[in-house]
Amino acid sequence: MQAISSRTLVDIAAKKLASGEVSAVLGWKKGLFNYDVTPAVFTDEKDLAENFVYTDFCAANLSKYLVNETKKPEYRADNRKILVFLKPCDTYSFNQLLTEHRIHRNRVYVVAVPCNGMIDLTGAPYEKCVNCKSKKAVVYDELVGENGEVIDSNRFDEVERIEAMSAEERFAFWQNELSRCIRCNACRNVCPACTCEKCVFDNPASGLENKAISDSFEEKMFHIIRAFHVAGRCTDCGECSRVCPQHIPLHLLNRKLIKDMNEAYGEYQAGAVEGSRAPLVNYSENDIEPAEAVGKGGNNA
Amino acid sequence: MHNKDNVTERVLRISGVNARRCMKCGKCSASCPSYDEMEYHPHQFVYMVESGDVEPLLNSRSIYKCLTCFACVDRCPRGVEPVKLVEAIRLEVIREQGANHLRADDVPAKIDEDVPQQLLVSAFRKYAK
Amino acid sequence: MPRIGVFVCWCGSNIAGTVDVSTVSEAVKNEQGVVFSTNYQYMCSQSGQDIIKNAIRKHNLTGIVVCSCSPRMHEATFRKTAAAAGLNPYMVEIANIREQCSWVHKDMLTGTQKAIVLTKAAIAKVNLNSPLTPGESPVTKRALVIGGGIAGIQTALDIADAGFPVDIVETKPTIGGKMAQLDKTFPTLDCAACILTPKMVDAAQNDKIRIYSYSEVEEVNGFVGNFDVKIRRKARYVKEELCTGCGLCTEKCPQKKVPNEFNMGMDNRRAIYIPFAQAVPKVATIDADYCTMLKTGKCGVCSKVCTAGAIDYKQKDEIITERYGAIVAATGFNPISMDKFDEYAYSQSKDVITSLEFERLTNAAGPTAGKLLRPSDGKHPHTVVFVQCVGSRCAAAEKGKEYCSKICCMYTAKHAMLIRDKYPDVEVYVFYIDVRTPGKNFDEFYRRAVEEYGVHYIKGMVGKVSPEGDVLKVQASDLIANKQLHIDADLVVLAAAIEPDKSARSLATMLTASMDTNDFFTEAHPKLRPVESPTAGVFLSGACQGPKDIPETVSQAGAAASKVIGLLAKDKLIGNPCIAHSDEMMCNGCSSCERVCPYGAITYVNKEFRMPDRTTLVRRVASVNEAVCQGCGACTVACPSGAMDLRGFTAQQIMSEVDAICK
Amino acid sequence: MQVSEYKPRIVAFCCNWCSYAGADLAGNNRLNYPAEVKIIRVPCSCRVNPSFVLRAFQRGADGVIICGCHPGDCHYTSGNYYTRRRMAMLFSMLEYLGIEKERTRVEWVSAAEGAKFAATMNDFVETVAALGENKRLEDLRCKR
Repeated sequence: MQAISSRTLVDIAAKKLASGEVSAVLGWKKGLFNYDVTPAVFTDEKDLAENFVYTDFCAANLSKYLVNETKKPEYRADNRKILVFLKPCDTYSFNQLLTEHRIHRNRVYVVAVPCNGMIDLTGAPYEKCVNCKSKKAVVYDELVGENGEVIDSNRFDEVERIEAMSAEERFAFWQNELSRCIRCNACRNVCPACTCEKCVFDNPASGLENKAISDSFEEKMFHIIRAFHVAGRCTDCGECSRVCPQHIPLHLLNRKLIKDMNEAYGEYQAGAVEGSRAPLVNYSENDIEPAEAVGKGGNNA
Repeated sequence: MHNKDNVTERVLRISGVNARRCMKCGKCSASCPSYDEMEYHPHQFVYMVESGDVEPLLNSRSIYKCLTCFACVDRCPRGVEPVKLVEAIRLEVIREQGANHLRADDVPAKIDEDVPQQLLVSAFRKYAK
Repeated sequence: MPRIGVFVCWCGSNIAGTVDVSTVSEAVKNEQGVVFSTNYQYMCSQSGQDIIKNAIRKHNLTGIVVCSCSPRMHEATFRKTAAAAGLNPYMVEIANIREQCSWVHKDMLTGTQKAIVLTKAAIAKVNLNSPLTPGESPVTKRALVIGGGIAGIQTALDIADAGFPVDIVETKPTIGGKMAQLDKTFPTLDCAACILTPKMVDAAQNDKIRIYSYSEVEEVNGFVGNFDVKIRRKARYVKEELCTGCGLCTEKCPQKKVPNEFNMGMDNRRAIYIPFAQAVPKVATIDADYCTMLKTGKCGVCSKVCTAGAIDYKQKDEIITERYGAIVAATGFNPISMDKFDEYAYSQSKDVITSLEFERLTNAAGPTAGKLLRPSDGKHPHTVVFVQCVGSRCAAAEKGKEYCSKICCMYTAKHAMLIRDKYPDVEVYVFYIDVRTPGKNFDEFYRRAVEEYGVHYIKGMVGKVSPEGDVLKVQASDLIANKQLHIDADLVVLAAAIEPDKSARSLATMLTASMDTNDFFTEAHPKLRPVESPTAGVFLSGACQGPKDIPETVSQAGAAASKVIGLLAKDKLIGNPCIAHSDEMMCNGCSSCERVCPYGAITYVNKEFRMPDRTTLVRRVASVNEAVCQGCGACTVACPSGAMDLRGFTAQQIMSEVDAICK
Repeated sequence: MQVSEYKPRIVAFCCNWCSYAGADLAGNNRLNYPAEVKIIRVPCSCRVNPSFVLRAFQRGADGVIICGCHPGDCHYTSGNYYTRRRMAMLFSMLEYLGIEKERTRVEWVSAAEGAKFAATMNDFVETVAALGENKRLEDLRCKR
């Protein structure tokens, strides 16, 4: 159960809408059943009162939607704002997008909402909530309730377990997982780090695009390249795994990179500080050599 | 007898010395405290091993005059480590098949009351083939 | 449609010996885009180039592949050939089938197969090449010379002589460098000061030359033709424009116990000092580390005696910024520290000295007024031992230097000769490993030391020097006599290896110029471009590039100057067109590229885009400064969207090469 | 059936200033290394996108090696520092996926190190040849 009720949030948003301070509200909208909650933009108070919800099914990270929402003419024309509700982990994504200049900060009114963890339709908590990394909202204009703390989570345990496997076991593990991929692109489409104007996988000029042949480069390398593209930018929000229809633990790829970067180049949490410099666009003169970095964790050390 | 080529190769292998690094400056011999005791001097060890002329060294008392003080190693500007060649040649002599450096008959004359029994045993193990 | 010509070079038998060239030219005939393919003995020859030009014209070629030696060798040649035939020079690709094929593989079949693959990769790439036009940038017609030794002075004089303004930045209070400290110069034995000081005066009086003495380069930005340099003019607490150099202050200063670095610390100077009589500029400088006034606020003697009112205890470091078209590094050398050579007892006895100390000892302006006296007791020495190669040719990096310091053989012969000339009673021994005296009149000079002056040259090294009483026991080997020698010496002179000045490394970083492992500046080409750094617009003069004597230094200084003049004579520079380019439509404006760019070539602009709904969207996008970008490509990988690409090495081009190789 | 001697396919990315020149020097000195090594010239090792490495593997390469100037000696000052981080992360990721880590390598070869270039290539080809064909990356998305 969430500590904050839908009502509380509706009241906040409605007031802002009524005063004209914001022209729209980005939130969660209820569906036919209690579990099919979808992200939605509300522009009138009635719609907001009737359809806005904040329940245990509001796992969706709304920060990415701001990239396109704030580009819309109504926000461009004058300095009108959109109000967005962000859970603590979502604020990291928002901050990262600010770092990358993807959102105009002055067009957004951020309301940070505490979160007690979200569940899927079977009632099971999402992995990203089980291994929640932070209850602390890192950026907001308004905070509902009390701000929490960064959590000393066990999110790297599973990565360590895989690292400890033999190469054969690791390969078998990933082959089993990745062979289920149907290339639906859900992971990419939901990822708040994947906001490129044009994705390399959709761009014939990139040399990576190749849709027709299933045995193509893109197919095999998609997840590796994607993990690499978001390396240092991924806040570990866990949306990729949450939306994967094939239940592939995609977060384990991103987390491996986060873990490696933390170990090799010092702790870095993308999105924790706006404007911070990610490890892969930085260097130190005495970094470890690639050969030393490989297989540092696990039984190959 | 020693096979001429093999012995050079073995000396180089045992010592781990690359004699070709020597630039013949003579600083090893200049540093050697046993120089005047030696028939062949440190720089000659390096030169002779490099040119495969190890035989005279094997038969020279010079190898026992070296104090293994490592002055040559310390001073050599090229990192040649001449003393390791001296030591390798000593080992080569010790390991020589069929060469008895210590015969039972010789022992009584050499015995000193203070010499421990164990030393004699190990001397036989080492020097008698 | 691309129309590609392939030209396979035999390079005589260099390529044809291991690669069946006709098989190669035949095998690629049906590759995509190829309309012409041939082979010839020497493609780089005039007739070879004619074949290329004719084929370009006859077959309307849009791109060519030359299968030849390394592109580092002849890419420029073939680009010019293409341009002469009206083809954009960047439509040329080289398949390196010599250095990376015929020369490293022995077997004909292997070599031929690999050559075919390399050619196919080049064809695949050239299919995707697009014509490139280099950008232009202006040239600031002023040069900067860093270092005011003989190298820097000569370079500056030659540049100024051609009519271009030039600034010298020297970290010491005077120009002159090491040469000013020397006594006589080999092989002619003319006095160093007599030939150097006129040049110093020339530099000071030349209206094209500005001397920033007691100054250091703080920061370098920009690129060839337009370097913005920050120079720190260190506070000397003396107003340069007022000081007449009368030297009264340097006589009256009560702080007398300052080691005199000009005399290698063998005597003392005052806290306010002029390094030597012929210093340029002849201006006093206060040594802040020793000045009582600056340390405690009590003294002020120099200020009181200065009739010109030049003393200014409140002077502060001043930073000036200047723009230069070219920069010459002339930072020179220093003898290495003798700390690691305990066997020579340098730190135990004052009578074990380095050769540079010996120079001061024999110099009429030195601490002993030119008399050869032992530093310890001022007595006349009877036996002097010179030790060569102290730290030179030394494989142990923590002790010495692996290279030959080059100048020691000659100056030691000079020292030995000078002693024997003035003091025939002194026995002089020189212990050497090899005597290396190539150079005009050099070997004759060394032979004179032996034959006319009776210097004892002994092939062998000194192993140990032990001070005992007032003698130095020298234990050495004589390799030719096969003897160990024991000499009682009064003075031992060590020919210390030389190393680049410590400031060179940080300067190289500022200039983005490369260095070798010994911290000598690297040449753009060791033989063909010996006075240029690989970094455009940076030139090398003197011992900062490698050990060298005065004649060599002066020649190199002149050569560097002529390269600078060649650059400054240009009004515009033609850039490298193989640089980064951002596709605005795809750019996210995320700043990743900006963060990795080593040159600060990327900025962001707000760009208006027409949207499908006819509204205008302003988006932040990257923009590459074409004059600043050097084309490394770091940004292309940092860019998540693939908006940033590198002309001449596009992602598609490289991938096409990968594909061709892996096929 | 007689199996012919297996020859691995090796793609070597060499930076123009150091390693490509080092490879040229190996040629000048006639230092042999296997013909399986094919060099692609890039201005700087930092031009090598991880996707190029993956592309090579996908197109059938058995090993990919990236050579650049020694850290600190980059012609562009800092390019190879980025290479070092990027490739460290990429290689670690590939190893995590169960791809043999010996198939990837970064080596710093200066323009003066022709001998090192040849020795590196000899060693790398031998290492990759011992691993055999690169099957795993090929099979990563296929069901067993």
